[in-house]
Amino acid sequence: MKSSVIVFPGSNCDRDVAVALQKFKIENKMVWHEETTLPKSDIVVLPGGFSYGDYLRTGCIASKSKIVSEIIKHANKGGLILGICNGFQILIESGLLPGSLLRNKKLRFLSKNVFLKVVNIKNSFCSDFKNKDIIELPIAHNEGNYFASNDLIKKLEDNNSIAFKYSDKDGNISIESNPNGSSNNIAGILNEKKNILGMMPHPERLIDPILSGEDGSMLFSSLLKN
Amino acid sequence: MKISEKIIEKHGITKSEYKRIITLVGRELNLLELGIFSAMWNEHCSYKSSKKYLKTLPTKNNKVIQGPGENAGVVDIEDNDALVFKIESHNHPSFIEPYQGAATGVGGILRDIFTMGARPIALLNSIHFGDPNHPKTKNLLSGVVSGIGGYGNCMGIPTIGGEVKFNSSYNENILVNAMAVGLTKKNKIFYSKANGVNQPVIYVGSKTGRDGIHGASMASAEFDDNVDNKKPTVQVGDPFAEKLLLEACLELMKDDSIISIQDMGAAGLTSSSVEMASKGNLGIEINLDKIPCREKKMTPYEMMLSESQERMLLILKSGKEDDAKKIFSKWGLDFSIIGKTTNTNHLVLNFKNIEVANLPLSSLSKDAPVYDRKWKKKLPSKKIDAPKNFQTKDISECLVKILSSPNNAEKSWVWEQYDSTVMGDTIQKPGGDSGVVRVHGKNKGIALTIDSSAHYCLADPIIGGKQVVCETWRNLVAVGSKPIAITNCLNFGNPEKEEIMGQFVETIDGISQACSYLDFPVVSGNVSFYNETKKNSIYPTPTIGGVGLIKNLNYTMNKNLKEIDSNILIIGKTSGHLFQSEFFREVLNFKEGSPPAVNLFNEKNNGLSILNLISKNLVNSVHDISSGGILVALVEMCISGKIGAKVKIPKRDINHFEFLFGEDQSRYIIEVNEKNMKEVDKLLKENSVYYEKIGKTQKDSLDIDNICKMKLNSLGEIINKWFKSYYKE
Amino acid sequence: MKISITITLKDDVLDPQGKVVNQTLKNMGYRSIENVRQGKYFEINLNEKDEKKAKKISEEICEKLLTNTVIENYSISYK
Amino acid sequence: MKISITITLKDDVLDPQGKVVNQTLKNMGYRSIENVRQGKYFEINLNEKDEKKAKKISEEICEKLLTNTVIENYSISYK
Ligand SMILES: Nc1ncnc2c1ncn2[C@@H]1O[C@H](COP(=O)(O)OP(=O)(O)O)[C@@H](O)[C@H]1O
Ligand SMILES: [Mg+2]
Repeated sequence: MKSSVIVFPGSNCDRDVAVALQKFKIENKMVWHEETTLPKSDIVVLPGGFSYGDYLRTGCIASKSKIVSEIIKHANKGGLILGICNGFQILIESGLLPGSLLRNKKLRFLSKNVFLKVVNIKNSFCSDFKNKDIIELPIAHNEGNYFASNDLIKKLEDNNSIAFKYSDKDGNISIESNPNGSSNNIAGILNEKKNILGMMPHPERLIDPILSGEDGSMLFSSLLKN
Repeated sequence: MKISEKIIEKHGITKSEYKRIITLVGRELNLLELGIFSAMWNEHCSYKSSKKYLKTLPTKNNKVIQGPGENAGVVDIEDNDALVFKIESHNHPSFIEPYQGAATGVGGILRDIFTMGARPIALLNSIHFGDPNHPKTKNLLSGVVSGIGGYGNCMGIPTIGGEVKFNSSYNENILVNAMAVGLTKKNKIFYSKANGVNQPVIYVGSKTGRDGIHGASMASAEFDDNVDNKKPTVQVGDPFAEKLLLEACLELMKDDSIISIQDMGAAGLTSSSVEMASKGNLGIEINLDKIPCREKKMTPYEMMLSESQERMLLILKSGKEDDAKKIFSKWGLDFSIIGKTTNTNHLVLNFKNIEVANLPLSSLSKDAPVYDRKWKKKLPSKKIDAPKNFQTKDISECLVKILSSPNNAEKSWVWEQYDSTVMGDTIQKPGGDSGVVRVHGKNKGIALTIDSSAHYCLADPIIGGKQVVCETWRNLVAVGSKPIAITNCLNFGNPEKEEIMGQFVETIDGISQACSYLDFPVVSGNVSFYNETKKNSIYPTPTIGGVGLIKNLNYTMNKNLKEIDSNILIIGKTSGHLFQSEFFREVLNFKEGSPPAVNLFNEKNNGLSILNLISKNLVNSVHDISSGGILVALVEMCISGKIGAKVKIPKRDINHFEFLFGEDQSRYIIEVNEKNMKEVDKLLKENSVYYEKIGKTQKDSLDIDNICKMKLNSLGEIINKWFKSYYKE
Repeated sequence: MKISITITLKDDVLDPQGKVVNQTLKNMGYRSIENVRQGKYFEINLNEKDEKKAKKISEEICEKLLTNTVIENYSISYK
Repeated sequence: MKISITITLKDDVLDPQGKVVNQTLKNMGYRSIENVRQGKYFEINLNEKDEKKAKKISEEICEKLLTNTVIENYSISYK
């Protein structure tokens, strides 16, 4: 399996996710945002960080990069795309995923471990969560408050496009278990065809028992099943 | 233009200093030259009040690769790896504009690390604020915290530790000390000393604007009521630009085209160019027309004194300019050849084809004044009686009072605003005794902590100085790391006052004694004087940042209790010292008396014994005992491990309060499984370590000899309460 | 030519920043404040004398970059 | 009463956001753009008919909360 991690000025989780991909024997290339061709890849990863300093709107300026039109072509051909944190924000700004990501409810950056309920396991990213559907992953963001109109929310729910929701350790989904105020506790969504996943939590940061957990591993191992 | 006395005074230069300048230069100065002198000769750059005493600190051992004097200190952590670290203060700017002041403080310390060729791998901070009820405190605290987070998070460097303290002495002078740590190879360290004549001098990074002109002199002046007038000098940070600068510099450093490199920090272009040239015993010539400027019509004075952020000065091997330029353009940064090294030993500045300054470099650096300021010894406090009748108090109530005070509350409100897990190597996040990060790709780790104990230092600077070094050492030991070295930030009032200078001199004495005994050298640091407003000085606040090495991460330790029915041991002797304790201060509001004494032999012996137990896998958890004494330490272990404890207070000649809240030094709490007790007992006895078994772990609740019974859930809520109610969340 | 652009959130879009500012002002005792919405503001110097062209550019950059038209509106004024 | 407040950075203060927006617009081919400065914008509904009082409140909240007077200026307009 082959992957490309796109590096934007200000990306800072590019190395972390490359390490995770390599750990799962996925052959990875780093691709600079000014490239005009994408190396042959099964999955394209947009990493976390602060592309362009998060200036203007998070993910906005990165979404104007040259490489993005190639990524859209890749998506249209059914190729996989994973956007983590800032990567999710870029997917939203480039129109590959619907909705928007606003400032956290308390207007503070939030870095902590949260529990997630895996809502949809029938996709290329989440199949290995079938044995464990409540997981713990770190979040670290300032703009992760997913907002969508009621119509859109309904559409996401109906199409089974919600991948993760913030929950407590027993899987209860409530205001108390929602760290950032996102609509319906949404932490990650898929597109209609389910080949694009955008998520705020960082699976690549928990792939090693020594880092107090490896719930992120299942996402990468799921990819290998494709 | 003849320079008037008033202008000289405005530049913070005394009459006698100006006379000395005239002798050194051999003529009157122009305004630009005066500005340059004022930047180089002020306290911040020249260390004129502190130099004499800083020299007495122990700075060497077989692990130290680079001690004080460079952008940061460097120590050997084996396998050709080297650790680069330093601490820096940004106190005054943060008081004027908390977000930008704190943010640019983090930016500045990061540049110190990556100029030396190291990729930053961790950040820490020590922040001190005034009384929470003081009208400025709330905004200062939230502004500083989001500024620190704003910069570090954007750079993608985890913040893994720190401390937050409150005390009315910081009402008008908050402290913001930031520490950064980086990793490089022993054979890939870059220094600031220039070398070779006619080599190109290069400016890289962001453009120069009118930011912070006279920032360095501001940092060395007492505040008066006119703070508002000083406002325009605030610098604004651009962490995005710094991230690009970091990547560009590290890319350029892969080959050997850099002769020397120095960040433009306080006093910007002036101090960086002067330092590089004078360290190399060379001259330097700069053409100011080549400086990338952000604003129109900038004058030479503004260019030389601007403190615009995210800039670096390099000396390249000639011929390497084009390759280097390619790298910086790729990252969208300015790159300009602004001059060359010369053999004249002079700083020469040209602007529009006119020589606008020409100064002998020695007059700016090695001939800068050094003062032997008068100082007064702190007399030991006279025998003071302890407050009476406290023994009728209810232990649980006292505990609740301590845990819900701002100084002892859990600081998660703060550290959750810092990304602590980016880079994927964080083994221990904030909340433990030390943060721990893995050396990328290896199974070894670095432990990091930052500590201060200002009220101990106020009561007795020598003991306080010793104590804070020992606390740092203890925090490193508690996570299973072998302490290596420290960096220090010395925050004090006005050194021209004998009493303040005395605090400084004696604190350094204490630090030196402890560092020498523990073989725990000082490799870098910073001094911040004049933390004083309207005659009110801050408490003497030395902040110590320590680093330790964990050779095998399988043996790292934390403070979370692990299992029910294991033994709880107190390592070290409890004699019940309550003066200067949190109990006296928070519960009885009693602030007199001397701090607990420090016995360096016990400190070292207990610490090394703990490391031995950890390395043999004989303990479940370890926590050092510091402010709040045994009871607070135990509560912290219970909460983080979600396991309770049942304790019996040993029958001895001290009362319950002394036993539970005393702050005697050199102590730890450890959790030992019954099956290991024999071996632990044997090893501790062999090393003559005093210990007491005080009880066992149990489910869900804390029970102290039937005098204090509490559920863990409610303890957790109490310790978390303060920040939430302060910010009405 | 100087143009200024204000960008505001559409009415039905949640505004966490405005909400917090509103609450804070209320806590500070400003009872008469009913609602706060936060937006962005840009001041742009355009080297373009032809008003029509300036207008075209301004609108384009609003549509293409400055505004997220899904959730935001913009208005432009020329000086 | 509706008031709108624009907050801009003082002249010599670095504007990292404006800088990046400016650069991006140039990269997108807008050569005539010389300079971009980004600021904030607030729209506030005030339940206050007395213009004088409204003015006083607006100025107060600008000074006390909305503006970082160290680096920013504000201007208020009433509708
Ligand atoms: N400003 C801060 N930034 C990050 N972590 C912090 C900060 N303040 C406190 N912490 C964390 O809170 C924990 C307790 O702090 P403190 O009581 O000072 O510890 P200790 O007594 O062990 O030095 C530590 O893990 C520390 O890293
Ligand atoms: Mg500790």
